[in-house]
Amino acid sequence: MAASGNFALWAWLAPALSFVLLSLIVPLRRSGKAAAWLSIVLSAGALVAAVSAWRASVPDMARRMLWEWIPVEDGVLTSVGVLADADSTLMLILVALVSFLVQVYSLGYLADEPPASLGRYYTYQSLFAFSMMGLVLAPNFVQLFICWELVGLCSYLLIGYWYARPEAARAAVKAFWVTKAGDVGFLIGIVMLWSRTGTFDFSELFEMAQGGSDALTGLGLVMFCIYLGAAGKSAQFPFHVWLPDAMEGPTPVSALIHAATMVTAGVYLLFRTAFLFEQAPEVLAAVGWIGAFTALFAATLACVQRDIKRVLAYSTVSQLGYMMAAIGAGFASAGFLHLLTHGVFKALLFLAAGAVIHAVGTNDIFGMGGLARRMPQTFVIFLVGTLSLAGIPFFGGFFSKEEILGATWAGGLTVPFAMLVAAAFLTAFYMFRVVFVAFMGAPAGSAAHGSGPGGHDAAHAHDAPAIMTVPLWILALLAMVIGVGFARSHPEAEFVAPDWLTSLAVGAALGGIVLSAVVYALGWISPAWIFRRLAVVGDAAMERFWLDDFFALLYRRGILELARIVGWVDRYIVDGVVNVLSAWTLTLGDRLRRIQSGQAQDYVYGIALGVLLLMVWMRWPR
Amino acid sequence: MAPVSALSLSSFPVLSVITWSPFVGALLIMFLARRSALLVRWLAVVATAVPLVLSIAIYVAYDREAAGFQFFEDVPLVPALGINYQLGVDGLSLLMVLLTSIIIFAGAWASWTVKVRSQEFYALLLLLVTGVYGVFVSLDLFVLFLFYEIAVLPMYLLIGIWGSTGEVRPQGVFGWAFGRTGVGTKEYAAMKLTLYLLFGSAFILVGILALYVAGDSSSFSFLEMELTQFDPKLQSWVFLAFYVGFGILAGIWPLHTWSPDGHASAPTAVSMLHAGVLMKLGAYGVVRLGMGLLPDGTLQWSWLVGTIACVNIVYGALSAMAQTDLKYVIAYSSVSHMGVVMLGAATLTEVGLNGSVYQMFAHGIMTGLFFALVGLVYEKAHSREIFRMGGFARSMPGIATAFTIAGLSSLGLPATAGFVAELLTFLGAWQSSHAWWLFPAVIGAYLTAIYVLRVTKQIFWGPPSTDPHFQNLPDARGPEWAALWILVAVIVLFGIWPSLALGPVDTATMPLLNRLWVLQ
Amino acid sequence: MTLQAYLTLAAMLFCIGLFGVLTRRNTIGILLGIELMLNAVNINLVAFARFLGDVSGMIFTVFTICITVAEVALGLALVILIYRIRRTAVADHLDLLRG
Amino acid sequence: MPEAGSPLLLEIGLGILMLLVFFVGLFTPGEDRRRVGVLTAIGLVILFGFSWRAEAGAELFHGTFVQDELALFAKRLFFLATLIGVLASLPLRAAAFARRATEYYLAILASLLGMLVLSSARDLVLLFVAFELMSIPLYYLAGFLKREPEAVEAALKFFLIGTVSSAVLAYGLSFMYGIAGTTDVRGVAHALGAGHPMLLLGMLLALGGLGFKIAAFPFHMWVPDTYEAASTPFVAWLSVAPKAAGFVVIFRLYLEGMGDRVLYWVPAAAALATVTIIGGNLMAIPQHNVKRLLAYSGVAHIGYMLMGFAAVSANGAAMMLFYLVAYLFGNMGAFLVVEVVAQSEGSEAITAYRGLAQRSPILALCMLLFLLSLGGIPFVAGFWAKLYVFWAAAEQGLYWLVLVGAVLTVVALFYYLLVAKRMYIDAPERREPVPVAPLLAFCIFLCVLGVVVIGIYPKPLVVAALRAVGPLF
Amino acid sequence: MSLESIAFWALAVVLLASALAVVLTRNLFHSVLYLALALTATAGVFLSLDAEFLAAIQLLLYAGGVVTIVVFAIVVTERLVGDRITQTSRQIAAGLGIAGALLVAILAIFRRAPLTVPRPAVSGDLTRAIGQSLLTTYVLPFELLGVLFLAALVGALYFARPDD
Repeated sequence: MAASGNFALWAWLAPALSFVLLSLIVPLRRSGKAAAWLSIVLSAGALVAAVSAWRASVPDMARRMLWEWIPVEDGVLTSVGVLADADSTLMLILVALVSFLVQVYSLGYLADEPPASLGRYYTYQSLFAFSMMGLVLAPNFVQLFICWELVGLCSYLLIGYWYARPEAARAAVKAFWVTKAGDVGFLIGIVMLWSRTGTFDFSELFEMAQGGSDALTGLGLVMFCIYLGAAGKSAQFPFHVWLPDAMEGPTPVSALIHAATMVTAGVYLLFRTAFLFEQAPEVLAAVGWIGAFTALFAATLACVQRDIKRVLAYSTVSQLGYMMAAIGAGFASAGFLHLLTHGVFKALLFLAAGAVIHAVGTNDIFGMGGLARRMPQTFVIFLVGTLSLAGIPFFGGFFSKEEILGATWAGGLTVPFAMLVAAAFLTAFYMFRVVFVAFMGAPAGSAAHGSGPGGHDAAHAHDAPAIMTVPLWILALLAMVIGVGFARSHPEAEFVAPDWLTSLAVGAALGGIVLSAVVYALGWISPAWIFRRLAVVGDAAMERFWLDDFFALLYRRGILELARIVGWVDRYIVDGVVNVLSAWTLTLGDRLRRIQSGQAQDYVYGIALGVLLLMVWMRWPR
Repeated sequence: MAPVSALSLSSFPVLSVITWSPFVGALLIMFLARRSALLVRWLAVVATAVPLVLSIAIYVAYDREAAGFQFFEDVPLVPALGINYQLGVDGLSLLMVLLTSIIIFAGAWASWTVKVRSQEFYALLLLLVTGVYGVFVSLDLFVLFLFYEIAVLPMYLLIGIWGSTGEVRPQGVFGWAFGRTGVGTKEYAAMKLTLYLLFGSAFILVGILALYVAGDSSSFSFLEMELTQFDPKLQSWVFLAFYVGFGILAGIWPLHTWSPDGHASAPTAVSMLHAGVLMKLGAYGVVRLGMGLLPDGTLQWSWLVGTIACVNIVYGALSAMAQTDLKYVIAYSSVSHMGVVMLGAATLTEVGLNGSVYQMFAHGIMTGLFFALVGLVYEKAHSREIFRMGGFARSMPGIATAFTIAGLSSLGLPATAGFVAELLTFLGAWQSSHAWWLFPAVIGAYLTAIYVLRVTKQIFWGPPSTDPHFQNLPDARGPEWAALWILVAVIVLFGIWPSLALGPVDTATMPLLNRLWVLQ
Repeated sequence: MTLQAYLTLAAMLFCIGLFGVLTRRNTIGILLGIELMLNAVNINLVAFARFLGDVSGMIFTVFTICITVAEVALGLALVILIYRIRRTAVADHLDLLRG
Repeated sequence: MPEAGSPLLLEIGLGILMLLVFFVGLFTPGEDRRRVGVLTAIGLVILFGFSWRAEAGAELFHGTFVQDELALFAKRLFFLATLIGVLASLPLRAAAFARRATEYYLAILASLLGMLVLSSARDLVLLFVAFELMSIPLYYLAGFLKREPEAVEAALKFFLIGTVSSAVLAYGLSFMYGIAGTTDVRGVAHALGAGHPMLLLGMLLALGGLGFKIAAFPFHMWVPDTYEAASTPFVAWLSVAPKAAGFVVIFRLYLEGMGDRVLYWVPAAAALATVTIIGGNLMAIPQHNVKRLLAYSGVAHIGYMLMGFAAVSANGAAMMLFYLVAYLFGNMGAFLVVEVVAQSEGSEAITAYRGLAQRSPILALCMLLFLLSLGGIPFVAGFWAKLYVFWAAAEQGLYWLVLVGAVLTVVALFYYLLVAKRMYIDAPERREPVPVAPLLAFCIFLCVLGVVVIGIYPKPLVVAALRAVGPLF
Repeated sequence: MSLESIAFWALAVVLLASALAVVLTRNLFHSVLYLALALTATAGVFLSLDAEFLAAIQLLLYAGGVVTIVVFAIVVTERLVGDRITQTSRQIAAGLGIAGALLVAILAIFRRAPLTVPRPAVSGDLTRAIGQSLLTTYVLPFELLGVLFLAALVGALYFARPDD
């Protein structure tokens, strides 16, 4: 078990090594391919180390390794290190696995990038892997926050990877600003928590919680601030606006960062610190409600997207809502479970979508069509992902989603439960919408504009090269394995789910599939007709419920305007006063100079007045 | 090895050598290097490298167990008045000396391309540096004041001769006054900066004299004054005098307006040095003289210091956001960050004060890097208009990367020195008796994120500008890299290894705070 | 007569002289005013000396008188010079230097 | 009087020198009598040397003439200033200085004699006579260039104001004599104990009269005009020596032997100092002519010295003396540079200094040093001077005065820096260096030496000043 | 009303009147003559103070010397200018204000501290006493006075000489 920590440490340091090498050895970075392979090899190593760390770990037994980081007079303010236990190592595996596969996949996906920027890409990738693992293994709030910010940075850098494209550059800063806004709350929360408990360390806090220390009573405000951070990262309503835009980054990045790992950091944080949130039930309830709402809300948005990546992005938001809802219901492990499974099949979906885009050269599903025949492998893989996302039995997502539904029901959050069911229905609907539109039916004419690399079109698209398909297959199999595995042996849950739950969940999913089949495959009902029925929601959804516009307004009219005013005040009032004073001094000198009239007798006046005033002045004091 | 090298160092006057070697360099440059520009530069590099090496050496050799002032030197100067040439460093000044040596060493490289009258330029620059070192190491208030004046004056010529005239500002409410004083020109900036700071030094002088007259031991020595208990009323107004006097140099609101104009007009190395080190000199003065000598005064006025610091943070960030001239953005960001420094000091908590000191260091390096980069960009693109430039990351990736790192440090991103400083300051703020200080501080950090990334996106990581004369600009080259990478390395190093600095600093701040806490 | 009376007389004379200095346009006129002021001084001195029964005041007077004469001589020379150069001795006109 | 020989040595020697000058000038054929100047210079050097031999403590004529430390300090200062002034006058161009050298140097020496006696006069009569002897030659030295209307006009103004103020002084002295019942200054000091209003009136009037001589604010108005018009070396001398003499008189009349009655003068002195500092500095700002600028700044400096007077303490007086010396070097040096530039550029406007630093850097550096010294910047004499008077005032508890002084130093630096800007920042119109007459160069060098040496090692001068004011308290 | 008080009043009236005339008449010659009168009256005042010697000096040096020089100067200048010099006044109000204020201030001080010194009897020969102390106590100022005259005369000559 001691090994567990060391393995975890190695896993953590492997990408760090590759990052340092790539960033310091400039020619290596600029060489492109070599850099890529270095990074890939090291992340493979990380994967191995992670797995062995998991195998070495035993439940309910944490292994800590700490190094002093910020000293204070009496001891240590905070330290850095590794906290390896069953959960963190499991998450570690997910991170290592996905990032490894994505790195391999990217080699094919970004084949025709200039070597220098390819090197930049892999440098960022390694940095991300390093920071994400650090986050996962963080033994205390400070390290968690550090890595938290670093993964945010990586997401910023990778979204803006194609910075020459205005949308990409804009999306990058948008992502950073929105998540950072949440982090403001997070930081405040940490500070408050520290000044209450005097520690950042999870274990110590856990012991406090066990011991029922009164330092932890009435944590409501603190925990809510911390939750804000999680909400920002995990794109909870209303912070979700950045995630869809983040799709401007290369698709592998979206798969890794904006589907599988980083966005789930918020969930992971809540899962990690659940013992603290339990001290503040009201906050937990809020988490649950917001999560459920986000799930439903995002699902509706996903139904109207034409961009395949945006569909997936909204579905990610919605799934994150699921996890949050479970945690809010008080059953964090359920959320964590869904986190893992979702990580797998959402990465799968994104990468598959990437393959499609790579082949077709467009993101618009209506610009595709009939790809099933031309890209059979991709079709199968995508289908696997879709089914597990929809929550069909024997597929990855089924069990974890049902767990969540059960958790919310058992947690007594009835309304959120209803929302989640509805969301499940919609999920199945929009995912199969994609399947039917993009893969079935007749190929659309050659796509207008390609936003992905390569300018091919749907007509002669073909499966991606092996370097891209192999990772896809691995993930697909994994999704199946998880599904089947859970079907064979449930890990016993901490709550009793009502027996009608399974049928309800499956029913909702099937309903969604049927409906989308009716609409898009068979064409019995035209989408337009549905829209006319749901005009209000439809238009609003088309406009993303005006949320983005609202934030843009806040930024332009609010912050920038305020800044303009302050700038004006500084320039013309604060500085103006200074200039006025100096100008007055100059003018005063000029005026005073006038008394030097040049006429002798006026000078005599000076003398006489001087004597007179002197006399007057001297008689005053007494 | 520490004690050993401490012995070997204490044998010769290391602090004097650090302080005066730039001065000697200046003399050599003036007299030896008549017309060989290259010789001038190399002399400057050597004259700045010697203090760098030595300051690193004493940094290592400083005995943290013993703490207190070390490498002590004491030569009577005017015994009649109790004026002694008394030098010594504790953890606080140690860090500041290190900062100064790093910045000026980088500055010497960064101003490699100064062509006009480079001889006088480097001579004045080095003279200035001597003054800065002197302030940090001198323990005799009087000598400290002498060095302070030296550190201020050459600025006038440096800006006046080698500065760049920014855009002359349009008419405003006080337009006539702007016309009268010639706002915007480099002469104006130079005069404004110099006079503003000398105005501040007037207050400092009065304060020092007051302490000297009031102190029973007729001596200017800091150590002796530290032992005297001054009358609280005296302390109250003397502290204000110090706060205003040094605070002007530290850019406290609303006495900060010299800094944007000055820093924007100054040549690169001078901006680096001034924003990077001299502003810290102000903060250092407040902490060392104000808090160190006047505990009562500190307790009476910390609320004011902290509140104004909060104003600084938010106000500075917002004004920075409003600027369109790159150098003004950086200058205002300094105003904002100095707010963090003052805030940390005002919290009167261990973490807060450490954070303040750390921020002095972090901001020094970071803003130095910023100004170096702005100088480079200006030299390549001949523009400081943010919204005319764009997409430079393609043509000058190195500069872009360095700028991004500096920006991240300034918005307090972890793994850069800025984060540690801000985290500590925030912790201190919430612990202090005015917990609400935390919120403006954090909000300020967020605003920083907004304007820094906005600028970075616009200039570097964005769509390339269509302006023809921004085509195929060169990246930094040769000596310029030296400046950049030294500073970047320091930022990251101190970002991931804070105890490197916090160890010694803590030995300096704790005694100071203990004296305060006794009174609380 | 009391000392007070003499002093008052002197004071009046002094102020009259001052008035002349302040108001006369012609330089020579100003000189005359100055003469009056110095006379007042002399009266003061003599009166004090007399009432103190002390001789040094008288001697002081001797000196002041002599010095006055010297000053007048120099002053008039200057006036003549001014006339020669500027063709006027009106004090108001002599303001090449000002500010 | 043989027994009186030693204390009067300097005065007698000066008298002899005057006779020599007079006759040599009389019997020098031709139009060029410069040799007289050389003779004067040599004589002054010798006397200066003797002034270091003279020992303090002697009294003559029933104590009306004292040779104490203060007197000696002042006399050395006078000799030094006069020496520099004379040396600097030698290379003067105008024909008058060649042909009328006798008058010129004779007048300077006469005035110097007045100062010497004044510095050790302890009797009202002697004081007044010496005062007049000092002043009268100045009047026509000011108008020495009698062909230039400005010069003559300046002389006339100087003369009129001077006589009026000496009348005021005499009037004041008459009251002092009348109430004290004696012309002995110590008697006056003693009589002040009774605090008779008429005596106070007299002393205030006298202060007014002296205010003219030292050019305190309302009485200063002759200064700029005279400085602008008169020949520069003479102005350099005029700006220092007579003022020093005036301050010595102030010491004698208002501080010596007053005991704690000196406190009575604090409000008056503080008020004078304040208005002088403010007025002088503000009026200097808009000047375009360097000599006028220096004139006004000189007024401001008098204000700073008055701060020392306002401190009415041994320290205050000593620091005032220190300030005088620092001011001597700084101010004379600046004026000499002005002379150099005027000789080459033919202009005394500030604009004539454009790019001086690139034309002849050494000269520019000297000017910069002088200006900084006047501005009170560390490591040149002026800094210590200002600091010490501030310190003395602070001891007296006049913190507000110190603050006013310190803040207005900033204003002063503003206009000094404007000159510096011309020299260092602006581009020169012509490239060739400014020619410097060797004698002027030597004098400037002397001044730089003084400024820098005092700036770096002020201690001996401080000690000397403190010793000089010893007998006063 | 004793004789000497009558004399004093008469002298005072004459003195002040002539002084006013000096500063007020338009004709320069007249004002010079009035000055002569005022000086003579001053000499009278000296007499009334038993200072014969000073009275003599006053008459000789002042009423004689000064007035002569002034008249001479006026003549010269008028020849230079070529016409008569008129003598006007400026800013009379201001001058009156200042001078009056000063007078008021001085007299106020007089009132606050009246001097009631008895007039002692004349002791010995004042003239001799003056002469003696001039050559003993006050010998130094006496010598300086010589130098002063020399200097003043040199200056006067230098200015007055028309050549060069």
